[in-house]
Amino acid sequence: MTIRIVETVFDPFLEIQHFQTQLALNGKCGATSIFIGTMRDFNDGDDVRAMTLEHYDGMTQKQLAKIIATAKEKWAILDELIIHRIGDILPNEPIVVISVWAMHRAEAFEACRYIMEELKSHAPFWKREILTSNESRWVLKNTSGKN
Amino acid sequence: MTIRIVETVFDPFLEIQHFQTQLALNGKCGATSIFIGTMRDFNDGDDVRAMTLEHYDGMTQKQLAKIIATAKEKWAILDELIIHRIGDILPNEPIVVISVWAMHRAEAFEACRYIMEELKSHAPFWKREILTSNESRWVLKNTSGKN
Amino acid sequence: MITITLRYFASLREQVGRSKETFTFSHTLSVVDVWQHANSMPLPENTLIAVNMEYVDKLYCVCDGDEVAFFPPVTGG
Amino acid sequence: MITITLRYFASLREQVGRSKETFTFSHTLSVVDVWQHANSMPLPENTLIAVNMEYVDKLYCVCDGDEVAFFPPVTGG
Repeated sequence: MTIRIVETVFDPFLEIQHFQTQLALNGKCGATSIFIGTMRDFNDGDDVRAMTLEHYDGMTQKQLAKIIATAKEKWAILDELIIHRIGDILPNEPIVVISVWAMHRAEAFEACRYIMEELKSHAPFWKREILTSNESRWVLKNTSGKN
Repeated sequence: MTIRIVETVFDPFLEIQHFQTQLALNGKCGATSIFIGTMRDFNDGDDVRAMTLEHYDGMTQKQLAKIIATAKEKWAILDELIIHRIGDILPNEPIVVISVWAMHRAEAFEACRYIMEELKSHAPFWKREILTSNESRWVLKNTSGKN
Repeated sequence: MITITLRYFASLREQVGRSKETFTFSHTLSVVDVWQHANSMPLPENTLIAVNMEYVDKLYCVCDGDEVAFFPPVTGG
Repeated sequence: MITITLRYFASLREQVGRSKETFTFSHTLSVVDVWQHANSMPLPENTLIAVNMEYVDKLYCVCDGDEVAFFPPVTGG
């Protein structure tokens, strides 16, 4: 399990690839499920120019570790990586990456989605958007992950 | 939409990264869901040394395009990539990659999983395993993707 | 006269000992009838059938020029 | 005597105009009572509360040395 909170732009593919080379999966991993959340240039009908992400350092890491521990109780998964940006973010930049390695696909898919939904509802991050009008505002709540 | 059937080992992360740079997502994509299926070195209680993947060239591409078209009817997704190996494969090598780009996470997660399950049940691929005992056998059926 | 191409894949290809063949019939017939004309062994129960690369059921009737494929359950991904 | 640290985040930090402060009380009290002692505005209804970085409900009683945090709904990911 690895949790990283980063302040600068990162390449999700290089990060996952690098993490994976350090795993001793040795033929045991049949399924990897990855989610990448990226900053959009619109929200709630307005054009967004940039975003600042605040977090509660310490509690973030504690809550994410707890979410992964619960996922490991629910599903047979081999390893997990979470990377989350904080600070100033521009459209198209990755905000969050979750990657779950498992023997079988159902476990990988379900654990990855579970971790993402729990992160959205429990990890202490807050987004402040800067609109193209230069007005800035706090995002009031996350949208539901259900269809 | 891109569907590729490849005969040699590939790097899933470089492939997705390369495909993504060609997409004109321009701030519209908030969510990417990726699945990577990797060859394991065991199956049905036996140690597996290698695998050969046969397919029905032409029907494979037709069925995968149909699966993606159905996914696009069901969910608002922006773009899709499927890469599938054929030929001789060794443990730890990727067999399949599915990547779905969407505005929102529910659509990305659900479409990616749907495409994977439909591929498993409808795309005409067949695996022949070579055990460490050098005995070889056809895989009789895919395991369920439900938990 | 209708002429069709038959194809066999994976374990079924090995069982019938052929991968591709052409048949000519004087009248249209269902894909299960096609199998019976082409093979002495009965059609294995879990066999999947495609005509022109689309799945069909075994009572589907072939037309001139069709490619009819028989194969075991798929195991990709 | 119990001494606790209060922390505020995001929009709530801006509303109260402070990010961190220390309070000393003569007896234990609930986190909602802590809020009322520290702030003239009522506790906003959707506020989340954590003690020592774990979520608690508003009737949770603080102990000496606790870090009590108040913040709006989270919006990460």
